[in-house]
Amino acid sequence: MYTEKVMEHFASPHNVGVIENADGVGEVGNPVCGDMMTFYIKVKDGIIEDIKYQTFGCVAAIAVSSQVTDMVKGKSIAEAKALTKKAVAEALGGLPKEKMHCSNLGAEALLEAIKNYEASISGEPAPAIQKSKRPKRHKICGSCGVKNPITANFCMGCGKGLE
Amino acid sequence: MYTEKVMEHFASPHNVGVIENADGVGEVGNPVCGDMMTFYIKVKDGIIEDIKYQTFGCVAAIAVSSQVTDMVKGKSIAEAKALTKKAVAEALGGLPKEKMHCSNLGAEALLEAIKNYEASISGEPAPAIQKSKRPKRHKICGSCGVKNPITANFCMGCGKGLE
Amino acid sequence: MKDTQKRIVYMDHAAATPVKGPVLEAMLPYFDRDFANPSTVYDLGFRIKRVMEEQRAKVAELIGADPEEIIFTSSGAEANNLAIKGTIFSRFRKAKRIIVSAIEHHSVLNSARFFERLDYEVTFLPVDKHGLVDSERLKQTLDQDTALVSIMHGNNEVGTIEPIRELAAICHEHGVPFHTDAVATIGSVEIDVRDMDVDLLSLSGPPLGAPKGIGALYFRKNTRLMPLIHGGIQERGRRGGTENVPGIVGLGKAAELAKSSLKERAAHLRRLRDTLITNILEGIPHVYLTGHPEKRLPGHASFCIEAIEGEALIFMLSQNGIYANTGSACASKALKTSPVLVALGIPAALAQGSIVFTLEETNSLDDIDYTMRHLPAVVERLRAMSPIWKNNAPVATMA
Amino acid sequence: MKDTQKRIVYMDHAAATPVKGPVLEAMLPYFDRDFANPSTVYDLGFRIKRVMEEQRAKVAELIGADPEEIIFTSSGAEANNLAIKGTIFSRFRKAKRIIVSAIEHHSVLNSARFFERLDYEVTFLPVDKHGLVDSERLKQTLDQDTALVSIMHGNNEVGTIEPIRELAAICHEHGVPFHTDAVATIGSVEIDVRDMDVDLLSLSGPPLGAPKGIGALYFRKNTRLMPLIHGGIQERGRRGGTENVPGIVGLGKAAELAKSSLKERAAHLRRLRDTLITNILEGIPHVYLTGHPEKRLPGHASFCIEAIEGEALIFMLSQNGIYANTGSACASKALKTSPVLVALGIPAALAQGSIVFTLEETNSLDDIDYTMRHLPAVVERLRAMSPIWKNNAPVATMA
Ligand SMILES: Cc1ncc(COP(=O)(O)O)c(C=O)c1O
Ligand SMILES: Cc1ncc(COP(=O)(O)O)c(C=O)c1O
Ligand code: FES
Ligand code: FES
Repeated sequence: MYTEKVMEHFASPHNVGVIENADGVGEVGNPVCGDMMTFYIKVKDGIIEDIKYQTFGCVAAIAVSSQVTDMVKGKSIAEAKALTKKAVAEALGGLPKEKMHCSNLGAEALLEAIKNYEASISGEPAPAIQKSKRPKRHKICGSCGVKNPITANFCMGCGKGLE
Repeated sequence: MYTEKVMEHFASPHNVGVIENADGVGEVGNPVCGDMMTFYIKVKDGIIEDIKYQTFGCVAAIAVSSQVTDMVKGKSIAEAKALTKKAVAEALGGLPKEKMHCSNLGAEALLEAIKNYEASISGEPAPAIQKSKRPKRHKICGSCGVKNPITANFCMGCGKGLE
Repeated sequence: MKDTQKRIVYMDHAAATPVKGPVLEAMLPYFDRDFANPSTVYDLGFRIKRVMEEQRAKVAELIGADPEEIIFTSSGAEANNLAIKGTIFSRFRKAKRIIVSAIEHHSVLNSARFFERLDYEVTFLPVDKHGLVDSERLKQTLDQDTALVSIMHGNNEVGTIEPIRELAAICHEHGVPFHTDAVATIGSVEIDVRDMDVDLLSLSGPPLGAPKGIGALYFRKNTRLMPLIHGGIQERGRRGGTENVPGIVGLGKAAELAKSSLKERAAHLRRLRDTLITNILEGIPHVYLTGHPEKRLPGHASFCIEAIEGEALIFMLSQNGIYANTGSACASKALKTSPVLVALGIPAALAQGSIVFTLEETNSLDDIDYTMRHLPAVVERLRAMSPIWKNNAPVATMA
Repeated sequence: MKDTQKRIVYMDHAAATPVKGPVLEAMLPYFDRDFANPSTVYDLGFRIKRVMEEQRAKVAELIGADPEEIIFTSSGAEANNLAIKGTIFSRFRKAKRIIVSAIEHHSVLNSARFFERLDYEVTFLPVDKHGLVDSERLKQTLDQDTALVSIMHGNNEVGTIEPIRELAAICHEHGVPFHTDAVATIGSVEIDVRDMDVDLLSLSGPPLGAPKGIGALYFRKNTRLMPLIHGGIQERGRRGGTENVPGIVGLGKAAELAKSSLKERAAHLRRLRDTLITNILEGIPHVYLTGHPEKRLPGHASFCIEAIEGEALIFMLSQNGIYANTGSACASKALKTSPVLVALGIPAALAQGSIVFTLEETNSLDDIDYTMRHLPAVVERLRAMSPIWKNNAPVATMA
């Protein structure tokens, strides 16, 4: 299912961790939905000097995170911005179809970190992290009004199907 | 599926054949439907002195015929008349459920032969063999009017289902 | 040659075929060693998943399909049920006629008839005396309201091979999907689903030397198909239940073997078949070949023998070590003549004398010889006790 | 102890179980030696037929049924589909509600939902936080219009055992037929269909050490049941297709073994399970047991581990030779949290850390030891890279 390359990254992921006093922090995903990735970058002279991440997610998500850091560490912000999920997946020798979104998460988290860095140096307040992307956390049952987990297929209160 | 006893009879059936100038002949079944049994008896002093049969039918039918002759040869007409299909099946150590009707055929053919014999000694014309029991030979298709074999599930002419 | 030890000449391969040695060997590790569930997220499972997909590719290759067009099933019957019910339910009540030939296998006939109670109309296409479906009749019958046409590739009881390419083309002209049951042809007749241009095709493991309990359905990419067995994501959502991995490995191996040996195998079977047919028609009076004289399965020889009954005949032959089949009414649980024989217009009394030989690679000319040493005598014995056989002829000629 | 050679500790028996030695041995002759079709009219076939009926009796005996109440299927999923679709179609549209619990296997859930498009209403009975179906709710929901209720005996993901006798009794008070899926309980929990008073009960081969590709449905005498796989007269008209004889022999043998060893086996499994549960709950912080603490399958231990994701967890464990399962969203093809965990009210983030151990006779206390030598470290490693794990605790307690 996973390529050798994915397995390698998963077995010993590179650059795991937190950068205290990072120049930029990007967070995507949401633990309520299960996946979450946080990237930390240290930038000097437009170059990503250091990069670290934390990932709450699957094998692919961890390998992607590790791969992303490998690909942009020491690169310019411009180069890092140009990183696509496709490039990440390719560098990993491919990903199973249903896992492609994990490589998306990686590219997005990096971009968020860069945006956060750019906002901070331009003196603007850092944009609220991914507010707009935060998904709904509940499904309200149309029959009985009970709040249900977003993943529910039927109402926990009355048992009716939820769409 | 079949008992030892059935197999024995089938392997070497007793009393197969025709009695020329029989005192009574009984025929049941119909080749159009697949099964047919003919019994011939020779009677003396109310005793079945000789009995033979011909059978167009399955393993059970052949074993039944053979068993019936064994059971009534040398017996009185009265005793022979009392023979039931159940007794025949039991003598054979039982028959598969769907083959019970074959033992019926045997008892019936014997009875027909006895009736035929009784009619002849009473001077009455022998009853037409099993006329009333002769089943329909065809199904007429309600849609196109074509005559179909009695076993057809659908019309040979137009393809419509037949009931 | 004197037969001291009881010799077995098995010629009922349409009913059952032994699993081939290399097939069983290929399967064995998957029972207790490589037993993981292919849907699991760890290496043991991935490995099985990969093996399974390799088998899918082999089955696909045998019939010229793409691997993702193959769904594994538990039998030919399940494949037929899935084809028919899956197609009809996927567009439920969009069109309400199902057309099948009058000589389909029970699994097709009864799947179609199941929809009668759901307000569908099932039309049975008649066949000619050789068992060939009338393509003109199909053209006349097809209409806007037709949801599916199912006509088998080869018939297992009379051996006739239908002109599938032509029949499928007629259906496609009207935009109607076409299914064919290839259980009887798989492995001995060349099948290319692209060339035949069929939308669905059923096959089964045993005719290939794979075990009972495995079959497959080909469905053309993008064909709509409701699962028959609902469940999880197995078979890409089209068939639930843990996959029968050993069976699938067996089917894959058997498909591979069949692919490489098809031509020789067919030639061998044809030779045996033709010898058997000639010998029987010449060696026994009042016997008729059933099905098509030329367009027939390579290993299939079927007859009706006048004035005797098939169950008794098969039974007596088996006592001589010879194994064949019959469509006689007495041999069926329902005591009904085989609907296939009826559809060919064979009178019921003659149909009683049905006998069907289905040959395999493992049969030889010696087997035919052996058969011819016993069959005529057995027929004679049964005729001698038949009330409808007199003076070496049937009482009334019924054919 | 140093692990020089890679040790395998397999604890995912709900997903797949190796075929038992004596079971495989019993099956082997039926692939290539005793291969005849049980429906044939000659001795080779009768013999197989007899063997098949012996197996049916063994399966019946394991669950206290009569042999003629057993239908062989190709899997537990097929048995579930047959139970639900067979019951509903046999009285089509006489009553139009189907009630199932919210934690049924996909094969039950999706069989029921299949009828939504045929104008049926499917009601999902909620469960409490331990996974127990609320019998009061069942009483409230049952009505004249209910065609069938299906509630599983044991749940394969959280291990909870439902009070089937009580639930069936409620249904019968209303004259509603009751089906239970016993795939998870068969062989480790005692089952007596008369005592439980169920109308239909599904089981599967693999949990008993029989191969994949075989299962069975118990249906109470005189229950109306439309075939799922239409065909000929096999299984007394209730399931078409040539019978999977080797599989059936395997199931029969496995049922016989299960019957004789059930008590010891359950005791052994309970001992292992309880040790594993205690060790994990005590050895790893922020871990929750899922399912019922007492009313659970003897060999089933399931947890949610905070701040980590199950697929990564299972994968990393497998690199240490330890094999378990997870209901995490990331591990599913559809990327959805297991509906069972959702139904128990477990928040999605916590459900991500799902891990399920299903044990077998072949597991030992050593296996548990081995697991405890690796699991805590693996969890720690994953938590160390988790953004929602700080200062040895989850960022926000979500349970
Ligand atoms: C509770 C339950 N029901 C049904 C099934 C389906 O069984 P099978 O995979 O044999 O089709 C499973 C399989 O894991 C199960 O756990
Ligand atoms: C033409 C044809 N179709 C379908 C089937 C059913 O196949 P299976 O027995 O594998 O279910 C058969 C079986 O003999 C067959 O001959
Ligand atoms: S004679 Fe037809 S079943 Fe016995
Ligand atoms: S993080 Fe959920 S699928 Fe990859």
